[in-house]
Amino acid sequence: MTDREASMSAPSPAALAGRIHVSPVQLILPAGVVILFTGFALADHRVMSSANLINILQQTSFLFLFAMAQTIVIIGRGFDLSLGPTASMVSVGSALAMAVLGTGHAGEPVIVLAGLAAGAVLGALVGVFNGSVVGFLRVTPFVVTLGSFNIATGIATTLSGGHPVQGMPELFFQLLSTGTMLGLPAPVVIAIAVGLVIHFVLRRTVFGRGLYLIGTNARAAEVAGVPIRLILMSAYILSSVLTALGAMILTARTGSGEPSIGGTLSLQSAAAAIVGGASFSGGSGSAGTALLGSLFIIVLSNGMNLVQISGYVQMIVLGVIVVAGVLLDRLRAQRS
Amino acid sequence: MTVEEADMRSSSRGDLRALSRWISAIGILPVLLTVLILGMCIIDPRFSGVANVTNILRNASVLAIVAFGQALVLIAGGFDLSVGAIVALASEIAAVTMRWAGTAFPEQDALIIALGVGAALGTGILVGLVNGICVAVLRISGFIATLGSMSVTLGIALIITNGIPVYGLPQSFITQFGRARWFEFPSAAYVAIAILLVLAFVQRRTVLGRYLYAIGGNSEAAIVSGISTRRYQIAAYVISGLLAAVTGLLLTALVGSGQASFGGDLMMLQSIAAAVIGGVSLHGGVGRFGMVALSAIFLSILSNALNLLRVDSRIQPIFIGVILICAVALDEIRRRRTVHD
Amino acid sequence: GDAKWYPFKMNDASADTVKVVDYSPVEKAEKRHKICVLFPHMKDSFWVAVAYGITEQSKALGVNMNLYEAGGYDNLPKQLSQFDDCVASGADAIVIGVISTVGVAKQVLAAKAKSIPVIAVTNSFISRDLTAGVFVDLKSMASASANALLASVKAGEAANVVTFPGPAGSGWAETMNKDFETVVANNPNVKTLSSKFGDTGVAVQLQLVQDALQAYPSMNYIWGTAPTAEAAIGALAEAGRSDVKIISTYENQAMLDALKRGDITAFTTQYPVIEGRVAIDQAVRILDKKPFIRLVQPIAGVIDKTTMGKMDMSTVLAPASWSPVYSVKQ
Amino acid sequence: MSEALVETSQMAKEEASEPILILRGITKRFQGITALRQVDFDVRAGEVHVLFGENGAGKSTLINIIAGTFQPDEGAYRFDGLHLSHLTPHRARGAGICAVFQEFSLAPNLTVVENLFLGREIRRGGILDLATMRRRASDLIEELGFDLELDRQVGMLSRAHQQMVEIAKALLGEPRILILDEPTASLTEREAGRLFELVAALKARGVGIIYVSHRMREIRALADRITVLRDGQLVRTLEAAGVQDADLVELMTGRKIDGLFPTFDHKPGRVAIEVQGLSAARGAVCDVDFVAHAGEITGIAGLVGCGKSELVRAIYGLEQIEHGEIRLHDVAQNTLSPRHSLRRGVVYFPANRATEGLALARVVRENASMSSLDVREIARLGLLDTRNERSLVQQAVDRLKLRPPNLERPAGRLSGGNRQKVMLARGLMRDLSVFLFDEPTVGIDVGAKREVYDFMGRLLQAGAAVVVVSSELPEVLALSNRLYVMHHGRIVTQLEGSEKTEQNVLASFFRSEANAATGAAS
Ligand SMILES: Nc1ncnc2c1ncn2[C@@H]1O[C@H](COP(=O)(O)OP(=O)(O)OP(=O)(O)O)[C@@H](O)[C@H]1O
Ligand SMILES: Nc1ncnc2c1ncn2[C@@H]1O[C@H](COP(=O)(O)OP(=O)(O)OP(=O)(O)O)[C@@H](O)[C@H]1O
Ligand SMILES: [Mg+2]
Ligand SMILES: [Mg+2]
Repeated sequence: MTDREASMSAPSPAALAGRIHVSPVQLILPAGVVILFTGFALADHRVMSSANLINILQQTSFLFLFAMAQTIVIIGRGFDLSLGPTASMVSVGSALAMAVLGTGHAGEPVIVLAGLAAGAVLGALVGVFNGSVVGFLRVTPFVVTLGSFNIATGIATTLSGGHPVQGMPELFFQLLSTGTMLGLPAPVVIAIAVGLVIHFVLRRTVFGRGLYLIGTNARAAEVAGVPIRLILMSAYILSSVLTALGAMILTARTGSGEPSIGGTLSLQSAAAAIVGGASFSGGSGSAGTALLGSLFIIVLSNGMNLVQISGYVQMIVLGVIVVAGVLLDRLRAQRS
Repeated sequence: MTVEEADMRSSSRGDLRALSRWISAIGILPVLLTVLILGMCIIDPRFSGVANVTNILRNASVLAIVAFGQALVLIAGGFDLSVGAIVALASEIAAVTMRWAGTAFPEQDALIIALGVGAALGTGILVGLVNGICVAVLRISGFIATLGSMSVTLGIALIITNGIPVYGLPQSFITQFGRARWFEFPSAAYVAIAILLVLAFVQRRTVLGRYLYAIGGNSEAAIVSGISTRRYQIAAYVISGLLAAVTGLLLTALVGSGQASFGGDLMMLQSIAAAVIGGVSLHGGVGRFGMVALSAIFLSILSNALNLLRVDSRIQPIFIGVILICAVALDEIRRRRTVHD
Repeated sequence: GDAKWYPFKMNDASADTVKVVDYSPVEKAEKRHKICVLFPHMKDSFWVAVAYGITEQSKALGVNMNLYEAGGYDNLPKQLSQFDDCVASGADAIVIGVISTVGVAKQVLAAKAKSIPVIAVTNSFISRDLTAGVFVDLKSMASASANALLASVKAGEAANVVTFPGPAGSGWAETMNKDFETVVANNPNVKTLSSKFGDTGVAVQLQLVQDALQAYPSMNYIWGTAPTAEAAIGALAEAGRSDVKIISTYENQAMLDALKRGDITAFTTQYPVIEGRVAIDQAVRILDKKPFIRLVQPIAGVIDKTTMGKMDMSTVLAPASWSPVYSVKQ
Repeated sequence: MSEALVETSQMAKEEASEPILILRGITKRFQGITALRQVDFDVRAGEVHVLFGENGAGKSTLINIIAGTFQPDEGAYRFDGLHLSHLTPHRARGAGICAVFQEFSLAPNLTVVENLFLGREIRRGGILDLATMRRRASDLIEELGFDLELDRQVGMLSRAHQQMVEIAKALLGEPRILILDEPTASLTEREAGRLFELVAALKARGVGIIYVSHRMREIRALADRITVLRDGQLVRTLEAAGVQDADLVELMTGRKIDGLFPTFDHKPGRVAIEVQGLSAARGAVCDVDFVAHAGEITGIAGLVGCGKSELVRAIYGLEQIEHGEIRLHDVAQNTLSPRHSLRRGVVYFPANRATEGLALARVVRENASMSSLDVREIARLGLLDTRNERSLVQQAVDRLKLRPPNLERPAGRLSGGNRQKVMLARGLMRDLSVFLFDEPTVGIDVGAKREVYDFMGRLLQAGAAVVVVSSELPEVLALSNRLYVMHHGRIVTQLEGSEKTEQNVLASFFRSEANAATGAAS
């Protein structure tokens, strides 16, 4: 927030009422997810099959990770446009690291560890870059991440030469994709674990508290001695590391480092975050809202695929239902 | 203190302050732009060739027109993700209408073109209206509303033609408008300049302009001051839709066919980038159209320059990213210096 | 689909040595199988042509077909989800035009475990787990178009080529570009000045071509995607450069029209409609446990002024009046 | 005064006998709260009708209903003999109801002139008539005697200057009813004086004036009638003549409060803050020497824009320092930032609660513990101990008598005084020895003021150094042991004991004003 915005005159009570967030988590969206799901299940019995339930969970777990990454930044009144290309870059980078080590004599665990580390470091680097330019130079997050969007895209395509990178050890796939635990696929288990950690971090740490305060009123937080630069920096790093994790799970799912895997993830993750109930005006959103938004979008598109709504009609239905869902949510929030 | 005294005081501190204020009003962008242009002229004589300048101007104009609409919505405190989709749909609607009109009224090019242009502009206005109503009346956040309408609009555009280009435009539409040069300058530049002049006038001398700034700055204050904010918010989205449709028409006339590929994320991202680099605040209330035009030119020249300098096209994004951040960061630092003059 | 398209000369590449066969489909499927078809997108006449082949052959053989498109080449995760959705919805076989050559390998393996046959169509996909495939060898496409370019270079003429292979990071663009460069390297008069990667939209390509015209004044050959060619026609006309020749690496309706007008020199084709037809036929043969060829490759064809008249265009593109069908129910 | 104003005043005089505005049985509910319950209220032409009540009593709500910003849930509204329903701000302004809102109705990104005419632009043929608007604006500003530059962006102005813009904006219409909701909250005597003259002039021309203030002196000086609200209900409407302050306060709070200002027992001890030759905040503070001792209240007074806020902000680390030295407890400070200051036991309570003080959408608990997130009782190794946090905050707000004492309520849903208390609660959450208050009582009611003063008294007893910056002269005079007077960024006098009188403060302004004038002339 620039000084100019900080000195905006005080909001009237009416404005406050609008801004104070009646958490939509308890409201209509969960009901929307359930209604959608039941509707699809009635239309086609295969929606309820255990294979499809696992399928939904698995698809949700990817989007959930990215949506959480986006939510963290949005809570601090930012926006991460570079999320998608970062995912591409991490996918290629970690795959390359493993492929290169794989040609030597290193054991599988070492290779996988190196790959994971490479991915996490690449992600963290993007986070440090975004975080320091946003936190210290105070450039609008949109522009900063538009810049790193381009940079990461360039690096991803240059590193890979445009070709998918292969040659990862089997252990990598087991760990992040094919393995199961309690009957749940690895990505789902990881997503649940990470979701719980992020929930804890946002609710119970100084970092999380500070992030919400910064998102709500950065100037007030600064005056009250909250270390805003440090927290913003950490938020971008955490966000990018989550993105990197999601990207590596996707890499394990595809079996190759893909320079175009990030594609539309930036926008999709933002959509999931906002549909779930985070707001670009900052200070609201949580792991729960990210989950809700991801689930809503995945159930919708999975259902449409299964009941065989054709390609471009799906786009129209998706657009209308997302807007309608959010609208109903706001109406309920207003009335109570 | 009398008025004269006030005048005297301000003029006595005058000269120095006027200079610093002039620089602060103008910003870093024109400086960078000048450096870029001069540098390119020295390094590569082809840069200033007629054909190259025409290309740059044309690309910049097309980008500037969508960015103007985007800027207007941003100034009013909104967000328009649907511009790319509108460009695509308008292009297809124009082409489909002209193809149909071409069979219904053969040889009457003026009528055919008028129908096509009307249909395309109508499409833009309609989508803008839907966006505006969602945001202003139903109070859905601009991001979600236009994300939804983007999906719907693009879906319709693809259903109409399955993304297959639509041909059969009257030749005169292409040769005398799309690819035409009037007094050495591409037609698109005239359209962009006309729109810029109109918007600058709207911003300075009409209530519409003033109210959009007020709404973006503090919508509660605008309401309390007796402004019917809904009407003006809707107007912003409608104008943005209209300008996106104009862009669609220009591209259609340039390429000679209606294409769904005009839309998509690229156009949307670029329009926001051009607006924001031109100093439009994503939080509303701040921005000048002249600067948006400059920033569109800047972005166009940048990618043209990288191509002329034969930079590997896979590395180009890295350059663009770094330059973008530097430009805006420098501007931010300058602004912080001058805020408390 | 009235005209009988078979027998069609194609390569059988299942074994190490490629041999030419006359491909003919079965008459009718034994059961009304459910076939799931996955496309990267349906945003150009190329994929519409494949869809046309798939739809017509499904009707002809009497099978159910459902088609999903992922919305573009940058939507790999979506295609993976659609693959899973297909498996979940109980498809008997899956026909897939892959977004990434190896990106769906895991999914294919999973399908194999459930004994759902997977047939790759149009986009090259080499994998042990794949049941069957029909796609052209990108190398042969690249060399066909490279040879078309070489053929149009007059003796003693210096050919300066700028290539516009397609989006960076797509894999196929890079592959074709490399193969093209290897082939044209045989002729010392032909020089590749530069490669300009970019999305396959006309507006993007137009900007690239315009800039290339400035950056490389000596350029007299443009080799690139169909949208490149489409954009280049206008750009060249405007720049008054009638000396520049255009060769397109693949086919669409615009290329056909442009060739008729003489705006481009040649384009190559992999007979997308036939690919679609063969893919469905392969799926039916596999499900009916009939003999099938594991890997069928269309023989890349060059279409120029001389060959255009002799060719049955319904093997290359869908009829202009046809609009895509996302599901065929029997 | 503009011709239009004169015209309206003549019209108003003809019907002066009867109230021009009558409200009957007004009820207004907000999500679960009843802000107003069956309130009757009227305004006559040519009177000043004061609305009086505690924070959250419903004064602003009533005003918002009159101005058309809120729709009442029940009740009738007559203006000028006409029944009005579904009033909008637009129609209210058209009818001549003009308001100076407590939370300003200004667009921060527009200039002063643009804001003055917002929603009421003068147009010729659909095009803005910039020259006429400019002329009328500068006439009005001059008449008001405000020191405002027409082309400044409003967001860049201090709160006091924004207040002036808000006042001018309301007067620019042709008011028949003028509503002033705490118009002097951040003004000093001088600006307030000009405003009162103007109010008197408008009154003489038959404009009905509704006035809200927590400053007893103003009420005494201006009021013709006083309506007291308590908890959204009408307590009484009474004639102002002969009413005692104490009675009013009792009506308002339902209890007796003896004396507005407590008497403190100052025991100046060690030097806590020592400032030498400080120039800061881009010239707003110029070569200042300043000392504050533990155990005493040090006051800083001065006109709007004199740099008094900037001085304490510089000490806290919020302003850029050009040169000079700041010593805290005899240690020279070289890095100054809010974090460092808090660690060294210095806390600052900003004047503008909405922009710098509170994160309004967050709950009371989070706002109160905001500046103590590095304290071991609350967070260890970066992990919050929420149970401990809750009990510490609870203790703090209990001592300040927060109402309602609910820690999980968003701060934005509290009344002004209670918001102030939430902010002050920060001072009780960690070990602190220096307290810098900037306008500690802006916009809070008499009862809450008293609680804030008592809070200062307790700090004083505990041996803390307290610095109070205030534009309300009686307040700093009564509270402080020593008083610094600032003018144009410099300290012009230091008053102590019996020297500490209003006359002396005002005299010091004029002396330095005169000095400046002669200095400029020579
Ligand atoms: N928009 C709103 N939404 C919810 N509650 C509100 C809103 N506006 C006011 N309130 C509540 O209504 C009550 C009356 O508020 P109001 O602002 O009218 O008080 P006030 O008398 O003006 O107080 P102050 O002296 O602090 O200005 C308070 O309890 C307040 O919290
Ligand atoms: N004549 C003026 N016109 C407009 N703005 C002014 C004028 N004089 C000062 N200002 C603005 O006011 C700011 C400083 O005033 P400010 O009111 O904050 O000082 P202060 O001493 O803290 O006064 P107070 O505590 O009474 O508000 C400056 O940053 C300047 O922008
Ligand atoms: Mg109030
Ligand atoms: Mg102040």
